[in-house]
Amino acid sequence: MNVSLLAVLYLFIAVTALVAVLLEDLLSAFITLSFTGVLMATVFALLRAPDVALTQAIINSGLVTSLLLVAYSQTRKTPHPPEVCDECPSWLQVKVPAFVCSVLGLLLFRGLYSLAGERSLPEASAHYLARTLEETGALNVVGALLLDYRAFDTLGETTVIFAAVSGVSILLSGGRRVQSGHGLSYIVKRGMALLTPFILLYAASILFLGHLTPGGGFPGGSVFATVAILMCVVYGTGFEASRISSKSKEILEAGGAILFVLVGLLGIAWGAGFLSNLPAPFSAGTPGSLLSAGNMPLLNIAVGLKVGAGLSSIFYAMIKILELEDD
Amino acid sequence: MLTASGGSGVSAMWVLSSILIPMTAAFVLQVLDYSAPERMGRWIALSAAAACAASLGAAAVSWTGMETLRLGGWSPGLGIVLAADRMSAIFLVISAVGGAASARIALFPFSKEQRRFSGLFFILWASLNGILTTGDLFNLYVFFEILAVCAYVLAGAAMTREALEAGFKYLVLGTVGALFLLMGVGLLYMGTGTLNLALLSRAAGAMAPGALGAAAACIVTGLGLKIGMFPFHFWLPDAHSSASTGVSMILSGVVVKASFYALLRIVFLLFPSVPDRFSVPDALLVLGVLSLVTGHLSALGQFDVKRMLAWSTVAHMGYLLIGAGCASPLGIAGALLHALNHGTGKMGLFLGAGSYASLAGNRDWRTFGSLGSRFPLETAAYALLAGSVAGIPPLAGFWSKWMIICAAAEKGAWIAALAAGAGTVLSCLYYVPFFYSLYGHSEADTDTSGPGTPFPSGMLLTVLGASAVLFALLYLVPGLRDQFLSAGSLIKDPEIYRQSVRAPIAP
Amino acid sequence: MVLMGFAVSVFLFCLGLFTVLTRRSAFKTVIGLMLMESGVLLLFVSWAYIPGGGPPILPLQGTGVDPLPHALTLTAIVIGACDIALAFAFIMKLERFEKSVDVDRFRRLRG
Amino acid sequence: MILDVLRFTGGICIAAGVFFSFAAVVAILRFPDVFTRLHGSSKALSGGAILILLGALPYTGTVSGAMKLVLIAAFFLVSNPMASHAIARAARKRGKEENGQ
Repeated sequence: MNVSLLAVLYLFIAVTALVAVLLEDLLSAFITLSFTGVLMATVFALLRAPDVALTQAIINSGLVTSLLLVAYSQTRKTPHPPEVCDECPSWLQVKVPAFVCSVLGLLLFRGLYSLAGERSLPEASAHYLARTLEETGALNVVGALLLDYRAFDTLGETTVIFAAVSGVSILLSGGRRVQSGHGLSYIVKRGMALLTPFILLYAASILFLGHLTPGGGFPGGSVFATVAILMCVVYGTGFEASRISSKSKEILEAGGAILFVLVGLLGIAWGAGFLSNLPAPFSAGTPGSLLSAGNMPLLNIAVGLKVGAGLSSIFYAMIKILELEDD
Repeated sequence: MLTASGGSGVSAMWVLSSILIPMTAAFVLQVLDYSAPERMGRWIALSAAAACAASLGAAAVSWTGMETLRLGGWSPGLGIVLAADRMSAIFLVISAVGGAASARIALFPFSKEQRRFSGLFFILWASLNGILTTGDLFNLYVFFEILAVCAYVLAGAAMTREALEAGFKYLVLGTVGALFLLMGVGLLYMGTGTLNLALLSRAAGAMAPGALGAAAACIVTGLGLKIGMFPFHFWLPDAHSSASTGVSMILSGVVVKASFYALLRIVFLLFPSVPDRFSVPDALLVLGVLSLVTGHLSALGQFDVKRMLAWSTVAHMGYLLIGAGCASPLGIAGALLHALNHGTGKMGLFLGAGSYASLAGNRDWRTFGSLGSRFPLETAAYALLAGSVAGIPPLAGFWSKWMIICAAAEKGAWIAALAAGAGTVLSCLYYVPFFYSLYGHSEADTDTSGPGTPFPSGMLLTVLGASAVLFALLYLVPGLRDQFLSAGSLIKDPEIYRQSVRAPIAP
Repeated sequence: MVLMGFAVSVFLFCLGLFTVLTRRSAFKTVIGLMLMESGVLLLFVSWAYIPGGGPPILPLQGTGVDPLPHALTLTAIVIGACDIALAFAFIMKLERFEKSVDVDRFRRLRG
Repeated sequence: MILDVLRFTGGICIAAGVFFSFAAVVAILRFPDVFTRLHGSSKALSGGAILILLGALPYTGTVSGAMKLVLIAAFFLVSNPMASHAIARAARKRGKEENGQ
């Protein structure tokens, strides 16, 4: 582990974050922020967290940035306000918040400082590392944690996505989609056609091999959503929507969630408890093969369906032109 | 061998089903909407009934004793455990009653636009039950996020400018709160190496004091933002008053109570009061007094009836915090009982406020004139509810308030006891003019409804009004009061909860 | 080195909070939320690192890093993305009403 | 022996790649308008990135690792010109619109 490299990356993270806050121009701030996201993904990879690095790179610096840009371009006609309030006294606007934040920072750092020291694995984590293969049949410990040991959290997480998709489409209902049939130029379209199969293959590989290698339902599904967004950018807004309608996206999304619950209920049906994996007779399979680790591939598919359909629905709901009745 | 022991019995399945039934209902309704749109109303009614039954069932099984369920069969140190005891049962009752009552108002009569709305409502309900029954700190954070996402949207879904503004404020502050909570969860995990609440409770004492203090500050800030505690209260009146009636009912009646449950549970498991030192419950006591005073004083000047009620919710969260801050079985039992009384009472008040507002055509109570004499029965029920929430002696709310005041006096916190007593006077100062104008002494009469219009949801309001009288029995019947006191002492000294986890990692 | 990670994550968290408290543009508020989230994520992952540990993929050579914070971080990333998408939806809808993304103008509700 | 030579060559490739990337940064900072900046950045960046990837080849140690690097390089070759092309067209379109007003 290269400590000096890590130090440089940390420094850059702090600097880019500060710049993103201080920049007046919002567009530049967004780009700087997505750079912070990429740097963080690099740091995660260096800190031996490949799953987190993958998800951070795809979701936080990819998808969230594209949503940022959509929201910005939808509202760019309105003048953006000055950075801070002019009329208000500066002590209220800057000094008091700055004081509160520094006190909080000191308090937090003092607490963290007392925890830093000789670091050893907690008992439970040592158990996960030692016995994941035996207890779940998976090779990716983080995947096993997400889909077996703590699968209930993942059910909750998919529910958050479900709620967010419903929420965005409730809030942005009444908009209308502008059909632009043109998209970008021929070169880009051809290039995209060349690349799409590979991107889809990549998405499928991190989705289906989530129990063996870093990845799984969340990053895999997000790459599928990214393909939908790219299609929309390159071929025009009507292209992807004409192939997979928003209705079928909704059904796919709800279907993913229902599949997750059904797999969980199968465990009860076998008398082994909700979301049980190997105790309910799901086969552990040969370690390292595609169909191993019991119900984890199924759950990965369920999560992938949900995340892919959900995040692309959010994107498509946001690119609609909003209109008020009284406009 | 595997560390799986399977589900522990049928009774624990009730606890799981209280989460799963509403959650699955939301997913299935989305699909059903395409296959059988004309029957949606019936399906929603069926799901609401099932969810209510499951919540009540979970409350019934966890009232008698501690129910734990190992999800996926993993032992508590490894996986997630659901754990519900008597305190969960009390709040599960609030969730069942509140969920059913506000589903009745928010989802019916069913129209096409409401299909996503109904999905969010059921997810909200599922997450409430999840918060009340989970035994895992990170799982609690996940359920809080589900709850929050649904609540932001439901608060903003009225789609008026005010509702959107309130929703956005709620979202920003709620997310900040959630991140503080996550920070606190992280600190606790770092200090102890576990996320299970019972195991954390055993190990937290050995944490470095600086880290434990930072974690306590983060968690109290995060949950304080969610319940509208004093310095973080300003989003609450906006969000609770701009939403539609049914949503206001569940937000004010149940959602803040569930957050309060989490605060109570975490504080007494992890940061118990230390004699002769300023500890977390003492901080809650101080903040509770401040919330109470702020809430009541701000409610005084309000002419928008829903806003007045929302400010009163801030004040009543103050009562709950004072009860918890006393850190005695009596105080906690008072807080539990008051949560129940205020939950049903405030739901009835919001329901009636919505009905009056729809009859009068606006929400300014000065224009409600003559509605009181037109609907004597409903207004009488409304008066009972207001009296109960304000704390007028023979009604339910008075007794729970009395317990809190007694606990504060017992602890020697005279200022808190005095403030709680003065709260009743202050409440009367805003409820009395309200009823005065309701009985036809208003400045302007703008009754826009025709003479034959019935009172919207009058039946439900009457039932809730009756509960304001009946719940007084919970205090007056000694057997029932002792049950609440025992729940209080279970929370104060959570030895049973701690012992619920016997085998942390090994089978 | 773990202290370095702590320092940066606390810095990000507090900078984000400062941004939420002071900036007027609603987009800057969202940037603040994203920074706060990044701070917490970095805290979890930098805590999970153990010198000499390999990534938590079996079979391990030697010891591995703590996998549990990684799983928690993944969950937090996805939840954070949902919150932020919802924030954008609110901003876009409010902008139609208010013709502004100035949070100072989203303060009509008072008292 | 052969590996040492290869590694040495790889080192030179990486150094050249770093130089190209540095040149791209200078180009973005110093050049006056969108098109010249784009020219500088896209040319130098695809060159720089591919050189670095090729230079890393001898250090991977496994065939599958090397294959991945080659694939990434191929990806760069397809996607980078495509992106630059799209940016240039968008910039030209925006410029036309502004002139037309």
